[in-house]
Amino acid sequence: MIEQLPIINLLLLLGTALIIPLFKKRPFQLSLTLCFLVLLTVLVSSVFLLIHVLEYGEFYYHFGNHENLIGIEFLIDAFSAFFTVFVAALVLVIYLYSWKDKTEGIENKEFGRYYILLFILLFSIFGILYSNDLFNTYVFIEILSITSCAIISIKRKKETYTAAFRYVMLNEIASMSYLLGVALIYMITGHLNLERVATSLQSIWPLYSTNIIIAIGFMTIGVGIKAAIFPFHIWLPDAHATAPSTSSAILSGIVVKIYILVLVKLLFRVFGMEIVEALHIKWIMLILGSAGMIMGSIFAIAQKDVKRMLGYSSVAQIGYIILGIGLFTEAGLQAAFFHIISHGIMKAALFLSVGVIIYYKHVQKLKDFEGIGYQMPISMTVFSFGALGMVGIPLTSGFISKFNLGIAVIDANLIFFLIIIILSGLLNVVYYFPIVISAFLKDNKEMQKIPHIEKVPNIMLIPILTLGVAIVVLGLFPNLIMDIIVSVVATLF
Amino acid sequence: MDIINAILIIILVICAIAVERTKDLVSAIIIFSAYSLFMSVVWLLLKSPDVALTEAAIGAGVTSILFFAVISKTERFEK
Amino acid sequence: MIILQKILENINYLGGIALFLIGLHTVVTHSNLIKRIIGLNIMGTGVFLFFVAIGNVTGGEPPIMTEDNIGAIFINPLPSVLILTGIVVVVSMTVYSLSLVIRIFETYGTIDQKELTRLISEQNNHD
Amino acid sequence: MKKIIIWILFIALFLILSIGIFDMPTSPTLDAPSYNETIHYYLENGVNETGAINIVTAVITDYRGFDTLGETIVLFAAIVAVSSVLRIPSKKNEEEAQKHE
Amino acid sequence: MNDTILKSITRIIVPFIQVYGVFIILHGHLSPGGGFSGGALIGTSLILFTLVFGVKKAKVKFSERVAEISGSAGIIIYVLVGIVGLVLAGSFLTNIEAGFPAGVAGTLMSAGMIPIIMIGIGIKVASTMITLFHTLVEEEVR
Repeated sequence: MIEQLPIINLLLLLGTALIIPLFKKRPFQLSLTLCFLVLLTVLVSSVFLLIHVLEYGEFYYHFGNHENLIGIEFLIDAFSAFFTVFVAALVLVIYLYSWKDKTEGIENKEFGRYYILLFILLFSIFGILYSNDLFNTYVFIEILSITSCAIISIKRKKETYTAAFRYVMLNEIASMSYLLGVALIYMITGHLNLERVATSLQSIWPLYSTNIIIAIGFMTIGVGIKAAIFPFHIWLPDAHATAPSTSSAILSGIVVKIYILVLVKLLFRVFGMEIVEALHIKWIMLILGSAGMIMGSIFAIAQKDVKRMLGYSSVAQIGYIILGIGLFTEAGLQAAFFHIISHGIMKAALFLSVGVIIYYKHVQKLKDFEGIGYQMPISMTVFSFGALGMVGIPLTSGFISKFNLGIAVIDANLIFFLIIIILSGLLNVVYYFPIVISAFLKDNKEMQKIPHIEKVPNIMLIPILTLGVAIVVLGLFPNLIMDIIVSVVATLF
Repeated sequence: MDIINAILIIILVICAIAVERTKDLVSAIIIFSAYSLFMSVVWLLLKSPDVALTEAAIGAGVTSILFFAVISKTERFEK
Repeated sequence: MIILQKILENINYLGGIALFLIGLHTVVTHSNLIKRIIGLNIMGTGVFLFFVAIGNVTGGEPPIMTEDNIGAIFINPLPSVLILTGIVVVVSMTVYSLSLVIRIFETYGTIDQKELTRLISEQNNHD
Repeated sequence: MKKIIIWILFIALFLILSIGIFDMPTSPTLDAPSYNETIHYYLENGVNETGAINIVTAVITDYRGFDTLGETIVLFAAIVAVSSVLRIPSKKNEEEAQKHE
Repeated sequence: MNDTILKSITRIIVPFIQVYGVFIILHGHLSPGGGFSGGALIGTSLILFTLVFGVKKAKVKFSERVAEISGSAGIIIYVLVGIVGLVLAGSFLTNIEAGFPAGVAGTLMSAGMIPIIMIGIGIKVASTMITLFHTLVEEEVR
C-alpha cells in the first residue's frame, strides 16, 4: 500500500483539478473545503512517505510494472520525499490565505480556474520531484511552466500580460534547450532513465566529450533560465511584481526552487562529480552565484515598488543557494537546502503580508509604507520578521542558513566568498531596514491618531502568523529540519 | 535518397529564413505552414509516419489557423 | 570531398541545429510578438527534427509489425514517441502565448515590443 | 552594428555545434549507441506484451504511458490558461447568473 | 460567409473528415496515427465548420458545456484505465497484466487498454483544439 502513495498523491491532485469545474453551480464553499481536505491528505501522506523513507530507505515505483530499462520510473527517496513535504505544507498555508482573499485583481469568477491551475501546478511539482526519467521531467516541466505563467496572467491588469508574455517566451526557450540537451544525451547513451544515463555517461565520457559538454551546456542553461540564476533573471522581477500576491508567494517560494532542485538532480545524479569537476562547473556556479547575490541586492536598492524589490531580493537569495550548491561539498549543499526551505518560508511571509497591506491600503510604493506599522500591526510585524530573516539577524531562520553557508565556505577554503556573503548581507540591510524603520519608528503624530484598520479575516491572518512563527522557530531550533537535511544530502553523494 | 533529404533540409532552412525576413505576417504564416508540410515529408523520409501525420494535422493545420485567427484580431504588418 | 560527405551524412542534425538557431534568432531579435511565437515554433521543429533523425536507420522500416515485414530492420521507435508528445506541448504553449498577444493588443494597441516598452515606461513616469 | 554582432554570435554557435556533431556517433546504422537493448526489447517483445502491432503506439500508451498522460494534462492546462486570459464573464451574463441565484 | 456552394460542400465534407479521424484513432495500434493525429483531424473538421457557418452556429452543435465535459472525460478515461491497472496489477497504467483482453495481434479488437486510451486522447485533443479556436475567435473587445 505504501508503495502506491506517490501515485495516489498525484492522482488526488489531478482528480481535484478535474472535479473543480463540475462545482460551478454548487455552493462555492463546498469545493473550497474539498480542496482543503485534499491538500491536507496529500500533506499527511507525504509526511508518512518521508517517515517511511527515512526508516526503510528509498524505493522505486515502476509504471505498468515495466522495469526502468523500458518504462518510466519514480524514485522516492529522502530527497524527493522531504521536498514534497515542504511544498505541500507551504502550498497548504498559501491556500488557506487565498481562501478569503478575493483580492488584487483575481475576479470572483476566476477562482475556480485559479484553483484548477494551482492543483495542476502542485501535481507537476510532485511529478518533477519524484520522476527519475529525463523526458518525463521535461513533460512535467512544461506543465509547470504553462501553469506558472497562467497564475500570473490570471490577474487582469495591464502589466501582467506583458510580464507573462516575457515569462512564456523565456520559459519556452529554456524548455527547448533542455529538450535539445536531452536529445544529445539520448543520442550517445540511448537511455532516458537518470541512473542508466549516469552509468553510461561515466563510461563514454572520454569518447564523446564534446557532445556531453554541449548537452550539459544546453540542459543547465535551460534549467538556469527557469531558476532565474543571475544573468538569466530578467523575467523574474516583472513576473513577481505584477502577479497576485498568492501567486508571487508560490512562484518565488516554490517554483523557482523546484528548478534549482532539478539542477541539483542533474548535476549530482546524472553528470556525476567526475564530469562536473572536469568542466569547472564549480567555479561557474560560484561566480554566477556571487554575482547574483551582489547585483540582485544592488538592483533591489533602486526599486520604488515593494513587490519588485522583493523580486530582485529573490534574485540575490537564489545567488546564495547557487553558491551553496556550487561548493559541491556536503556542508555547502546542506546550507543550500536549508536556505531553500527558509527562503521559501520567508518570501511567502513577505509576499503574503504585503498582499494584506496592498489589499487594505491599495498602496504598493515604498514611500507609502510610512507608519503603516501603527495601522496594520500584525501583518507589518510578520513583514518585519521576514525582512530580518532576509538580512540574517540572529533568532531567524535566515541567520542559520547564512551561518551554515559561511561555515561551508570556510571549510572549502574559499574565504573570498565569505566576504561576498557579508557584503550582500549588508546590502540587504540597506533596502530592508528603511521599510521596517519607517513603518514602525516614524514618530508621526498623525499616524498615531489613525486607529488601526486591520480587519483581516482570521483565515487570512492565521497563515501569515504561522509563517512568522515558523521563521522564528526554525531560527531557534534549526535541528528540527537540519537532521533530515543531513540524510537528504547523504542520498546525493 | 540522401540527396532528396538534403534538398528538403535546404528548403526547410530557406523557408525558415524567409519566415524571419517576411514583414507581412499573413505570408509569413503561409510560408510557415508550407514549412510544416515539408517537415512532415522529411519525417516520412526518416520513416516516422506517426510523427509526420501528427505534424501535418497539428503543425500545418491547426497552428496556422490559430495564427490567422489572432492576426485577424491584431495587426497584419510588422514594423 | 570528405567534408562534403560528412555534411551529407549529418544533414538532418545540421538542419535541426540550424533551424533551432534560426528560431532562437527570431525570438531574440524580432520585436513583433507574433513573429516571436513563430520563431518558437521553428525552434521546436528544429529540436524535433534532430530528435527524429537520431531514430533513423538506413534501410529501416517504420516499426509496424505486419506479416509482410518479418525479419526486416526497423527504425528506433522511441524518438518518434517523445516527439509526438513534444509537438502537442508546443502547440499548447503557442496558443497560450497567442491569447496573451490578443490581450496585449487590446490594452496597448500594439504588438511591437519596442513600442510596448516605450508605452510602459511612459506610464511609469506618469505615475 | 548590433545586428552584425548577433549574426556573428549565432554563426559561431552554429559552427561550434556542428563541430560537436561531427564528433558524434551519427551514422544511422544499427550500431548507433541509441539503438540499444531497450529498442531491441521493444521490437522483440512489444507485440506479444501489448498486442499492438504498431510499436510506436505500444510505447506511447503502454511503456511510456505516463508521459502521454502528462501531455494530455498540458492540453487541459492550456485550455484553463487560455480561458482564464480571454474569457471575460460579461456583465450581462453575470447579472443573469445573479438573478438565477 | 454566405456562399451556398461553400456551405453545401462543407456539409458534405465534414462528416467524411470526422469518419477518417475516427478511423485513425481506432486504428492507432494497427497503422500510423493514433489519438493525436486523429483528434487533431476531428478538431480541424470542427474548425472548418466554424469558419464556414460562424461561431454561433458551431456553438449550437458543439456547445461550451459539451466541450468542457468531453475535455475532462478524455483525461478521466485515461486515469480510470490507469486505476484499473493500479487495483488489479499493483501498478498504474498496467496493460495485459491487469486483465485487459489481449486479443489477436493485428485485429481491431486487440491490444488491451491501448484503444481505450487512444479514444480518450482523441476526445481530449479534438475538444481542446475546437475549444481553443472558439475562445480565440469569439472573444470580444472590451
